[in-house]
Amino acid sequence: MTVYIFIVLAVLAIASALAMVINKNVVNSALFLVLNMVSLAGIYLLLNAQFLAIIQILVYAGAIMVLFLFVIMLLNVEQEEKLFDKFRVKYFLAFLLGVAVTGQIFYSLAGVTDMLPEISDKMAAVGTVEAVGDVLFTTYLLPFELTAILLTAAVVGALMIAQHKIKRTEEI
Amino acid sequence: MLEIDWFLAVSAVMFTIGIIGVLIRRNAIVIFMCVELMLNAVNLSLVSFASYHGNIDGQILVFFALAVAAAEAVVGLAIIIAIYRNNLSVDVSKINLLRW
Amino acid sequence: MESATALLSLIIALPLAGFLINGIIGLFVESFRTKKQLIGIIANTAVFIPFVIAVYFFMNMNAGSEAVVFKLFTWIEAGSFSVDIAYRIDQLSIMMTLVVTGVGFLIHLYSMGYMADDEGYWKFFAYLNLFIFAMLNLVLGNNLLLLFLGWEGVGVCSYLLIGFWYTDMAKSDAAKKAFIYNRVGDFAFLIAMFMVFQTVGSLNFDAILGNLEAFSEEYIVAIGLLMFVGATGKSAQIPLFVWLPDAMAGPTPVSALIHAATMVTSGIYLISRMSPMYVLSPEVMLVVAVIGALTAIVAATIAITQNDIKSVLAYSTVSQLGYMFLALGAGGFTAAMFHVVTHAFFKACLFLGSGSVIHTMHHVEHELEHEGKDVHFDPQDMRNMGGLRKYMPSTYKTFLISTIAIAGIPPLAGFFSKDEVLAMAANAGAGEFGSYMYMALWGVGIITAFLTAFYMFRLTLTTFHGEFKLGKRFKEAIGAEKYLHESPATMTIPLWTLAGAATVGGFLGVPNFIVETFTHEEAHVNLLHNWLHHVTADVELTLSHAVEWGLMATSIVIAVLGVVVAFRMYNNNQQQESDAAIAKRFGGLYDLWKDKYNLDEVYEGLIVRPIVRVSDKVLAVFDMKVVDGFVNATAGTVKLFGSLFRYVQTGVVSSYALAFVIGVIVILYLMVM
Amino acid sequence: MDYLGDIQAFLPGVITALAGLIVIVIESLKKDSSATFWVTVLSLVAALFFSIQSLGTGLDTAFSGMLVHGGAVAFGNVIIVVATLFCVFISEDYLKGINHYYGETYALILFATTGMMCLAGSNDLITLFIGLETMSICLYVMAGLIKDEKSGAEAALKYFLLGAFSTGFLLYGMALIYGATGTTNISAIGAAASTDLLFLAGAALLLVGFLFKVSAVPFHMWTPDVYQGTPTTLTAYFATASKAATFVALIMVLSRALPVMEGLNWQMVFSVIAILTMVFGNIIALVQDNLKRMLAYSSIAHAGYALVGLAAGTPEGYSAVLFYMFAYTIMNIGAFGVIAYYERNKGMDFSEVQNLAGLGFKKPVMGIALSIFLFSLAGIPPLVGFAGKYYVFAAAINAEMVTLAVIGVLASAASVYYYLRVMVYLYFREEHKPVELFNPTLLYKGTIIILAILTLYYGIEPILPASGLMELLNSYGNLGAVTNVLIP
Repeated sequence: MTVYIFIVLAVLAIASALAMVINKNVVNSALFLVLNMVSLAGIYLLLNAQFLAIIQILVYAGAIMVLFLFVIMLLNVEQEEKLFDKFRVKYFLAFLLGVAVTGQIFYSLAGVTDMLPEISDKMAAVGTVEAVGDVLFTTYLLPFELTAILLTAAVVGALMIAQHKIKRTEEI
Repeated sequence: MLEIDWFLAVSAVMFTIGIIGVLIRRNAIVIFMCVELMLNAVNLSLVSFASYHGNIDGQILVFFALAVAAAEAVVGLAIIIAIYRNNLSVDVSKINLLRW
Repeated sequence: MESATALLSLIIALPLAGFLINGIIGLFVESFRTKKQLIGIIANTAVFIPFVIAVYFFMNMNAGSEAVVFKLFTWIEAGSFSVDIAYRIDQLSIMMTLVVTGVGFLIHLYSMGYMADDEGYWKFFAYLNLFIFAMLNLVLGNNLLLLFLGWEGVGVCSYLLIGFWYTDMAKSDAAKKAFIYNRVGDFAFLIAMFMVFQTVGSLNFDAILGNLEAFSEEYIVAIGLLMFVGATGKSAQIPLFVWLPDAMAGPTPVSALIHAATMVTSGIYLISRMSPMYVLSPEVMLVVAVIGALTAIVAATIAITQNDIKSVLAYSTVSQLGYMFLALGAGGFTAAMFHVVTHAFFKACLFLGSGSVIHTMHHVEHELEHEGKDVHFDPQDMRNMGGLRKYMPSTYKTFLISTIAIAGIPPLAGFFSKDEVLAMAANAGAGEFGSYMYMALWGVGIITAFLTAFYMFRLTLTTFHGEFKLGKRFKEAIGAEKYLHESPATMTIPLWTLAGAATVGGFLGVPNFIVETFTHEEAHVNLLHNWLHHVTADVELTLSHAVEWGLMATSIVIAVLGVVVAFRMYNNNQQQESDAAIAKRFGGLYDLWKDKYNLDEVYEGLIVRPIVRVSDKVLAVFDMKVVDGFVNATAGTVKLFGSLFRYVQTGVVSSYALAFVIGVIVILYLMVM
Repeated sequence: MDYLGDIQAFLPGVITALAGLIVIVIESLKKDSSATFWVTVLSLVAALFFSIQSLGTGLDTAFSGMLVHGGAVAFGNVIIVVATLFCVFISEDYLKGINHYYGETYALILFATTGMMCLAGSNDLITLFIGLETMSICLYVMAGLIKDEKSGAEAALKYFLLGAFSTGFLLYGMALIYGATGTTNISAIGAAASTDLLFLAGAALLLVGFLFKVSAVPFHMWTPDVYQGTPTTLTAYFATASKAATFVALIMVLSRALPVMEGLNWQMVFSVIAILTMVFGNIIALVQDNLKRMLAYSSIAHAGYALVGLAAGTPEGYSAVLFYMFAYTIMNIGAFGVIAYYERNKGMDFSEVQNLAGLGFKKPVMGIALSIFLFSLAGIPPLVGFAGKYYVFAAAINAEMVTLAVIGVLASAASVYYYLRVMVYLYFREEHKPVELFNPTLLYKGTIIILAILTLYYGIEPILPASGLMELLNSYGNLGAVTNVLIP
């Protein structure tokens, strides 16, 4: 049963990723990305990572992508009409490089199965909100606090850049 | 039971699609979405490794990656807005004032 | 030892201090710049005291003294590798120090008069002191790195001083040219240094020359050739000599100090210093000798055709440097150093004399302008001169003495040194060392000796004898003779001192055989040889006395012949007719000489222009201006690549990402595969 | 858990983070108050004080193994804080001068500094990631500070898109390493290091992320564009502090997580990249007329020299790189500082080298300082740049990488050309038209003079036999041992 669920989710994830890249309409692209993220959340559940599955939907699909859509609507971005209207060397080159990278990664992934045969039993207990919360506030305190700084900086920075204010100080 | 290879393979393919997207798309927002796709692909790898190793470090890394992605989204979209204000376009092939 | 170290550091530190004082105060305090007396005294003292100290050191040494190394501090220390700021006083370096500080002082003194009206007086003296500092590092340094620093330092100073009047475009181009041609040589030197370090693990002279067996044969050849390439750059030999004549754009004292007496001889010093290594490889020695002889004759033939007084002297310098390399290649390191010393005397004197003449001619031009006559002429062109001996007796006499000296008429300095050089060449041809090739080189040397005597007297006679020709060439200038005057004492005193040295300097190296023939005992009257033979690895002179007498007689005859021919052709205002006669006689050959063998054009046509043309074509596509400003072969090529590569930077993010992904693939490949 | 001890271990970072928050508060209460500047300076001075205090201490962990402190990390912190402090000094005046003075900039600088210190001291891939991202996000914003001009926004966009792109690779590398070893702790990774393909691929992608940040060829393309579009004094910050932090982190990762062993061939990677970086950086710099672009390519080339030291893979090489970063920081901030000064003058675009003609004598202090910095960048003794290059190349030679060192020396010899070119314009060319240069503020001038003095002083100090600095750096030398830091 899990195998079938996985196949469906995996196909969905890859298909939506592809659709996102080749779609001319930016809004559609964004929606495909949402679909991709939701299917990933499903895969996370298969891997016993419940906490992350929820976060994935809440933060990524829910918050980040809404922000994307909001900006797309705000800027009223034009469609990329010229995409794929004719063959370009660039596309071929990009495809070739992509194949090369995938090939190398696949090559180096060989043999992982023997190393990690199956999902660990411990996982059912480890992936819960409780377990994650526990380590976040003890072992991972420093990165956690630093993330707070990071987010503050991001918000302050975004305000600085996006705000439309031009100041006049005295001329030198 | 599913072997880890399958998860990693899905992740690698998604990562590559992200790369190709960055290379061929010209809309800055879409390029950024492709980057988000790459990050998601990596997250999948991390989660699957964590599950098969049976320790939580990988999941924590994903958690932080999510936070970083959120922060990047905020800043990135702000920058894209600034670009749009200046150029009235988000087509990166037209944004090449600084070069050579 | 303590006090000696202190004294030695004074030798090095004083010129630096002079540079700093004049440079820094001059830069910040504008009122200081006009206190020329003070500036001059500071600069002169900064060179004179080191000279006195050097004399003191010299007095306390004898031919057998071991080299003394003064280590001031460790400069670099990293694992097994350390470089000290250490100076080495031995017979060779003290001799060079005496020349540098002695001749340097005289030229400083001369500059006080020569540059008196120049706005950049303070800058000029600051640079001169800096030059002396760098040159002392070059000759006194105890390791190759320190030598190289000095080497680079003198290059920079030379660059600064050639372009001293940088408002003049041609002069700043000449400075660049000198700089670039020198860099070519420096690269070679740098590589040689690396190879030495790789083999011995040290750059100290003792360590290198004491470990010669550590070098493989190929390394000896390679290092020898690379160092020689370095020397051809600095000492203006074929194929890198074209910068030196252009370098005459600088003020005349600079030409005398840097481009005649000191800097250009540093290549000879380097090879003498490394002589124990050079003698191990006859092939390299032959290369050195051939290049030297070729340079000597090529430059001498060009010198015949020149009309610019400094230009003649410049080619003459190149030619004499060629002699020195011929001597080096023949194993006569002492002979080469001997010629360095005597050449420093008479060539410095000649340059200063020409400076004195140019000074006066400038004055004439200035006064004519004052009269309201619009006359513009080249104050360096000897066709405008003539008859100057009446007006400038001191300059004339000293110039004449030096001319006789360089022409090789006994018993003046040039005769002895040139004779020794030629004797060494013949020795290499006939003796145990070397090959018959050297006999041919000796022949080239003899022809050059004739040419030298000829063109030097052509110069002297045209300039000082006959009558003043300016009035003939420019109507407005009739009667301009009254403005000709002798230069002030600060300029004539150095002239006389140098002329004196040029007269007696030859007795430093009287050949042993002259005495031996009469006493039938082994004689040691060649003071310089006695002095240096511990340091340099001279080849034994094995010629018989009869042959040596013969050689000497030949060179005297040749020199006298040159003088006589020059007198017949140039004594009485016949310069133009005689030049025309020579041109007719030699036809195309003369044109070739006059065009300086077209070397500038060859370089331009072979390297520079094709690069420009190709890059023009390539870059026209991109609508960009090409290689701007500095047009030269090396920088041109590199800049071409730069110009091409910069277009990779398209400004579009996608292409940046493309390069990024290619990088990822490469790194993954390197790591994983 | 010993929170107090942990905080003490990361005290400079904590101080700067808190100061950043205070700056935001002040800024929201009163716009453009001078208090922001002084809070920033005071906090940085305090951070510098505590960093210097921990200079001599040994390497130790804190925050349950998330962080290391002391040792080379302490030295890294000193470089970062010094760079930040000098950049703040020159930014105050400059940003006001170009009408882009925002109090929040200081908050961003302080947050970025915190991130850098976290990055330099990371003992866990997670800390490393967060530190790197904190730094990067602040830098993206700063790159876009001149947001109302096309160039500013463009610089930010390019930096951001490529930065995020490289983050993807960095994270993938971390994922693969985690997959291969089952841990994210750097010391533990070192202990579990193997020549599994998975581990190798992970290491490769991790290095890609780092190489992007230090702008090594071919990941350098963003550098010139970003440096050109960013306000010049902040460019100085980008070029020095962030690079120093990344290099220190790189040293810590290489020396502890990637032991030199058969089949783990990262030294070769660094050799290849170093050669590419030195050659391309210098060659393209030769043809640049814009000073900021020229310095950008020069900074690419300098990253190449530092990579030579890493390629050596020896303790000596690591100490050399630490010193190099220090040297590079001082002279580069100085160079950017003087150029920022010239650029602000009215009348012409003084970031074009041709327009500097004849300005050298006008404000002698600035002219001489720029000459010193450029000579130092060119590696001419006895300035700090020479000492830096010397130690790096010496390390390579001692590690039997002579070719690499020779290429480095040749490349650096070629670089003399474009540094000297600036000097030729400054001193040997006539002015195009008479311009009046304004008088820099005392703070600005003082900063430049201090930097020039440091350039001279540290050119001589490290080569003296009893050099305190080199002794200190050499004592860090053995940070390479994996066992040095206990695995928690």
